[in-house]
Amino acid sequence: AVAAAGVFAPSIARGAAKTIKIGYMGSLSGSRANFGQTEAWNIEKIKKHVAQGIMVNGQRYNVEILVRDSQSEAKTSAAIGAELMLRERCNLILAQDVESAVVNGEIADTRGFPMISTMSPLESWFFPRGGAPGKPFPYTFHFFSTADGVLQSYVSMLNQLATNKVAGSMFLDNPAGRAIMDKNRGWPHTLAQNGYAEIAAGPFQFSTNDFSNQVAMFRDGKAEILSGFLYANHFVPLWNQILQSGMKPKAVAMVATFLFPSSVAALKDHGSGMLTEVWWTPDFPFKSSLTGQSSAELAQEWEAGSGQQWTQPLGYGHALWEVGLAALAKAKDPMDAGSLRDAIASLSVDTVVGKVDFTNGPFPSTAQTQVVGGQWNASKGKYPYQLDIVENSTSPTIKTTATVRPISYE
Amino acid sequence: MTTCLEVRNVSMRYDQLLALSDLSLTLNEGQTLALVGANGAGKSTLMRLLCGLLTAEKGEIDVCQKPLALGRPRASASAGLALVPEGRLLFESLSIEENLQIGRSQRGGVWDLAAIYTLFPILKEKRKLPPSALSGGQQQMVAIGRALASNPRILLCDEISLGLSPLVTQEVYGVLKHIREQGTSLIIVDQDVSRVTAFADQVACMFKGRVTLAGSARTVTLKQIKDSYFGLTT
Amino acid sequence: MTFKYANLLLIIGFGSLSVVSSLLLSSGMLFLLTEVLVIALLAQMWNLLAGYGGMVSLGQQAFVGLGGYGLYVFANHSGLPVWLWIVVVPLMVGVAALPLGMLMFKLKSAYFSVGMWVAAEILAAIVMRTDALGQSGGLVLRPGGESLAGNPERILFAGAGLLLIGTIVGLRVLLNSDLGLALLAMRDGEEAAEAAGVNVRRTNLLIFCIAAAGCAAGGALYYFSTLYIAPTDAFQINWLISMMFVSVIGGVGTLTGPLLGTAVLIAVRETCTSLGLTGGTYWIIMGTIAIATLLILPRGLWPALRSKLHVPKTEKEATIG
Amino acid sequence: MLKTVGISKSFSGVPAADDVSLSLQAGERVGVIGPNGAGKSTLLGLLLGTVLPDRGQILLDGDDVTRLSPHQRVSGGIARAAQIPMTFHRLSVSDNVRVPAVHGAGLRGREAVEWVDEVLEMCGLAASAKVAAGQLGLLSRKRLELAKAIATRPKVLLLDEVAAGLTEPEIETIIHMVETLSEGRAIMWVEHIPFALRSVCERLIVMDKGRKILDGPFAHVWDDPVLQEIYMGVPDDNLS
Amino acid sequence: MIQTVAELLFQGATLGVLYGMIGAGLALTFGILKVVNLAHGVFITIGAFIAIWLTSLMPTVPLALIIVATTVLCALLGAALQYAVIERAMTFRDPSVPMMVTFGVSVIFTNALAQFAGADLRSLGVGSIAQKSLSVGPFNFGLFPLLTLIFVAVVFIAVDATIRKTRFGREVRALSDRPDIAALMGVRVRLVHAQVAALAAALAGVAGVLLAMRASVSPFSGGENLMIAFEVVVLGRLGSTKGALLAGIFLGIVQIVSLRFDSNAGLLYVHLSFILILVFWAASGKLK
Ligand SMILES: Nc1ncnc2c1ncn2[C@@H]1O[C@H](COP(=O)(O)OP(=O)(O)OP(=O)(O)O)[C@@H](O)[C@H]1O
Ligand SMILES: Nc1ncnc2c1ncn2[C@@H]1O[C@H](COP(=O)(O)OP(=O)(O)OP(=O)(O)O)[C@@H](O)[C@H]1O
Ligand SMILES: [Mg+2]
Ligand SMILES: [Mg+2]
Repeated sequence: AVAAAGVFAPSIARGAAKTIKIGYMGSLSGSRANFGQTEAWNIEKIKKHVAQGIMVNGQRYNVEILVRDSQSEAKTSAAIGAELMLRERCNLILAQDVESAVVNGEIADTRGFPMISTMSPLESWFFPRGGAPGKPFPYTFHFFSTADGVLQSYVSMLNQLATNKVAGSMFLDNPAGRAIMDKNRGWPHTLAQNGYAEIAAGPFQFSTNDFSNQVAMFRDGKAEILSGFLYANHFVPLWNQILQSGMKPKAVAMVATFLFPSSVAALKDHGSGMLTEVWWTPDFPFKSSLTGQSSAELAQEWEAGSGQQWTQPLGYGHALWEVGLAALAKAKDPMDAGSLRDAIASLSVDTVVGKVDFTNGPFPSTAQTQVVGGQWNASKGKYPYQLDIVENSTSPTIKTTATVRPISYE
Repeated sequence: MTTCLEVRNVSMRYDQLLALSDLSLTLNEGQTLALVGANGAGKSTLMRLLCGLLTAEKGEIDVCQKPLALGRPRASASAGLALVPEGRLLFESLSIEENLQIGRSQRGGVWDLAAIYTLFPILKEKRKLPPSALSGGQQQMVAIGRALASNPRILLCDEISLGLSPLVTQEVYGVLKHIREQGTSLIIVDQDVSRVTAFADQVACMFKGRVTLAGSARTVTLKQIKDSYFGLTT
Repeated sequence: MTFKYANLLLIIGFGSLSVVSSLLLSSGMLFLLTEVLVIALLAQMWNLLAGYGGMVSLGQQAFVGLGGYGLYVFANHSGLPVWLWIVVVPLMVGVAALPLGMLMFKLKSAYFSVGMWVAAEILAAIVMRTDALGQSGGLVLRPGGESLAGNPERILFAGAGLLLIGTIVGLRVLLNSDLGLALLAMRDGEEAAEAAGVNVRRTNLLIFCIAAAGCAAGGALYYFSTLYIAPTDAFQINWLISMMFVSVIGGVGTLTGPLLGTAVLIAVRETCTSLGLTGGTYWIIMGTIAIATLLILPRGLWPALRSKLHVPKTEKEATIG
Repeated sequence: MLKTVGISKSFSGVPAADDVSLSLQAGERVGVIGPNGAGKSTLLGLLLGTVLPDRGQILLDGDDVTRLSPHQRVSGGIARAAQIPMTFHRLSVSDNVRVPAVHGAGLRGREAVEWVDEVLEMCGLAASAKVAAGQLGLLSRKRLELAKAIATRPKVLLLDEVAAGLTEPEIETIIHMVETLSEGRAIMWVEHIPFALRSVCERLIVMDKGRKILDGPFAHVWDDPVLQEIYMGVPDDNLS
Repeated sequence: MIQTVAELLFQGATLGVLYGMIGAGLALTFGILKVVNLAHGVFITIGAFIAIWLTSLMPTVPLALIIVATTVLCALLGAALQYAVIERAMTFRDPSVPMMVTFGVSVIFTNALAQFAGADLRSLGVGSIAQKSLSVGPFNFGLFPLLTLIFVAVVFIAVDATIRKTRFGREVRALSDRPDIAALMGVRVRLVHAQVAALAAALAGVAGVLLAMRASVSPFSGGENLMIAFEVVVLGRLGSTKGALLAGIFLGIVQIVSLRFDSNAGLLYVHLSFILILVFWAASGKLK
């Protein structure tokens, strides 16, 4: 009977007051949990910020935040999405997790629930959603860098190294990997344009437990660059097999692999020299539109509070709320889906990750943010490795902190 | 003569069905008991109970004047009971020799491998083979040998000749005779009543879970036995 | 005759209940309840196969996925109404299951179970690699290329409700027929049934195809409500776990059991959600309940409850024993 | 009625049926004996179709049934009571018999119910009609196995050691039953109890090592020295 | 050409013995306890995670000790589970009861593991030895896979000898044929069951450690490993340890060769070859 009450009485009690409901979906647990590691902390911070409500067009609104964990699973994403939209009737949906955004996007569009998502290249949101050029989605929006931007910064890092310009490539078979593997827009295209030869080992399944074929291909092709897309957990066995084969790559340019300090630490003493794309670091010269904190201050506050090293999603997790709250503030009637949608579509806001501008994204309904290149180096500080910005060709406002060097094997 | 097995007022049921009701029975050292009775009378149930494969609802069993823990196959085995089960039930993944060896794990005694092989020379020849390679009668020999290997005080043989050709049955009885001569007590269940009563010292006749007739094999007549089959005697 | 009467009552009673509630409840609630009905339906199908047919399949999630994908592919690429496909696709999957069944029935007991699992895995891998099916990126439901307007969940819920009732009544009739007798006999010994004149192969295949079609119907209904389908989701083993746990808890080999089990599942899930527990905790609790049921009341809650409440047995049962 | 032409079957190289040819006529009662492992059960399995022959042909009323599955042969009129009873342990005794009555004999409705009752009565199982077959003892299960075979209304009835383990009075009942049943049917009875066969069968087949070594009128075969040697052993005073 | 083939075979064989190891424990439970242990896969994962946890707890302890400790812990877990849960499930006549129970166990363990250790893929760092290689003429072999190969071979020979030659092995086999009669022969049924379960779990644990050293495991890789284990056991003809090893090597080579032609195959061709062989066997009457 207790449970039945839970099923059949969804929040009838809180109708009357003017309360904006924001539904949040994120991968707080499960296989993408490290993307959500900083999220609880971010949300607490925002909750404090909006505790007194927000002012829109001179009127005060209460803000209620409903947080749901996608558990990094599509089925759970569908369930929590339906709950936030159809059951709780949230005014705005924020999705930190691209899978949640893709799974629930069509419902949001057909039922008219404005949704903003981030933390994955625009292509990996736009194409699986069934997007087409020149045709914006009615209610759903996404901001992040493009896959192309990420790849440009990788290639410009490689250009600074003396190599034989032969890159072995391999890609985890998931939407993000497929986006980066794309012949016409992705890594093969970028490599060719910049005069690199590609030894393409193609996609591989998540369940793959042996990379000897890829390794043999790379070795036989004399690749000095290891590139592609995979998450850190596949890298350790791959790296073992690479070294067993006698190869000594000069550069590892793997998208997504070394986003997190923990991934570098997993290589024990061999983590130094790994390259990564950089969406955000404490060195970014931007400020939060909500708290006025600089990037460095945000990172410091996190490290002090949690005792853990900052990670890149910290900035984007914060920026997601900046964008959401800015859209609400701009809307004629924040409780009305149509006017909130119009507000987002015309939104341009300076956040802690830089400018988010939905008016001229590379694809409809998107806003492109900046990306630079970084390299992990051994640190003398509190944590074993530090991330240095070594490439800023597409975003010169972000200053480099070091220069690229090849991996050393002494 | 000492009693080596005494069953007192044992009752046992399967769900609702009373398979043994207040059954009592004694067997003397070195003697052979022929246990006869109609189909479903409870003979196999009694055998399985003695071996601890079933447990009784009430009643006691003494082996050599010592009480036997019921429902515990290992207790029955160490008390000196061994069963040649209905339908042989050999271990298919063990060789013949291993089938015999496994019986030995209980206690030592005269019946070691060599003795069994002397008794059944054919088994020695086939000792490396699996039971499935043997004929029905040879399998029955293995079953007997396996039971003997534990050097039982009392050997229980259920449906000893079921499915055996007359020739093989004859051989098996020859072996039983040999075993009896070694001083082992026997309880034999066999569908061939005349043959088993002719072989035994004592006869017990079961009907619906109780013993309706018991006595010396020499005094009990076939007529009496036939009557007790249908519950005419009490 | 009282039996037919009971069936009629079931149809009218629950049928009108599902229609009425589809008009009264909110769309979020309907979304949730549709999933509940789908799980109940899937559990009935698994139970038909495993409980009555003795074929413990570990690969039923394949049909859920096929149902979902079938709906998306046919609805997206044809001008015909999506509602038509939701009826036709399960039938197509049922027919397509025939060759798979013929293959799988060469395997017995545990081989069959695992063989089905492997087959499901192979299917999922193939879907995942097929360009036309969106590979790992999945598909969006856009019937005839257009986004779906309106509130389909009312019709979906009513449809799922009616389908479930239809299924239960259908199964009752089936199990009381001569075919049902054959099914129960086969469970105790296929060779024996064959020797008694039962066409074991045909009966098995029929049941297999019915269960496949039923699971596909569940998949089509569920993924209709989500408007998006991905291979890692549609073919996931959690579908199977739900079916199995629900049947085991309620009572394998009974028709009422899976319904009772679904009630338990939903109660646990909503309690977990309201307490803010993670999905992992939910599965741990369900697993524990399922194991405890198997060990304490191996026949499941319903047979135990029924004899406690002195409800007479009105359905053919094939409980564990 | 039923005819085999040179059927053979071997299990991993060991022949269990070796070039067996025989034929059965309606109304005939044939006994089959032979040492353990001679291939008697295998022969019955071949006839029913649970065992498929490596070579040879089986004809039922002139039609080739060699490749038909058991249920098809059952519909065609062959039935077997197996040596190791194959009953449906979770079904009641009457449902056990109902299965072959419905699916084997093809009966429906009242007709089926009446036939089931009749068969149960005939086999002395009427009292335990409601009991689950799994609860029966070995020998009751054997009786149920026989009932199931009869319930298919076969033209050819194959019996595999249906009397084994029964006591003499019980065997008498079986003998009587077989005599009643044999009207218009062919019966083939494998048994190790010679006196049972002797009182029923007019013909006797002897098998050894998969081969049919003797086949002829009962008394004639019975006295054959080969049979005495391989099967009977020393004359047994209890039996003759 | 020769070099490629030699390397393929070497990689296939070293992966294959790992597969064999993954199947070995299941061969015991399936062949001897007659339990379709669906929790076997998660035991492998647990073994891997215990080893990972132990090394992170005591980074200085040598690997061999970690393996021993993991094995012991897994064995205890296996025995405990057998005693507490599976033994009871085995008393039901229906073999699907233990199967469903172990399925429940695997769901519980998988999710519990994901809760405690996170859902990530993890691997066990063994330091620079994992990266050493050996050159024989033109061929290049990983030292670590070679050591695994030898280690697994030794384990297999030991297990095989235990089952075939010792009294324990005899009892185990007798028990698997006819538990009640074996009890009558003085075999301690529950004890031997628990011992077998412990041995099986220990083998699973070792397989998990080896897997975590060569590749990576996540709490959710149990299903995959269970499937591999099953394929190994079935192709290796039930309960035979030698068969399991050969089947493992076969599947390992299929895996490596198929990946050469289609790097995105995952386990697809392993599964396909399994199903095809099975159906072929069934058609030619090799499965009863
Ligand atoms: N497992 C069981 N469950 C329920 N009832 C059983 C079980 N085993 C035997 N019975 C019943 O118990 C009674 C005694 O059976 P038992 O097997 O002991 O008889 P028996 O004298 O050995 O007969 P038989 O000549 O058939 O071997 C029978 O009525 C039988 O139906
Ligand atoms: N399925 C099987 N697999 C392997 N061998 C078999 C199989 N069935 C029977 N055999 C073998 O075939 C031979 C004949 O067996 P069959 O059962 O026909 O003998 P039988 O004459 O009925 O003997 P019995 O009088 O002991 O019942 C035996 O050697 C037996 O071991
Ligand atoms: Mg008996
Ligand atoms: Mg026979």
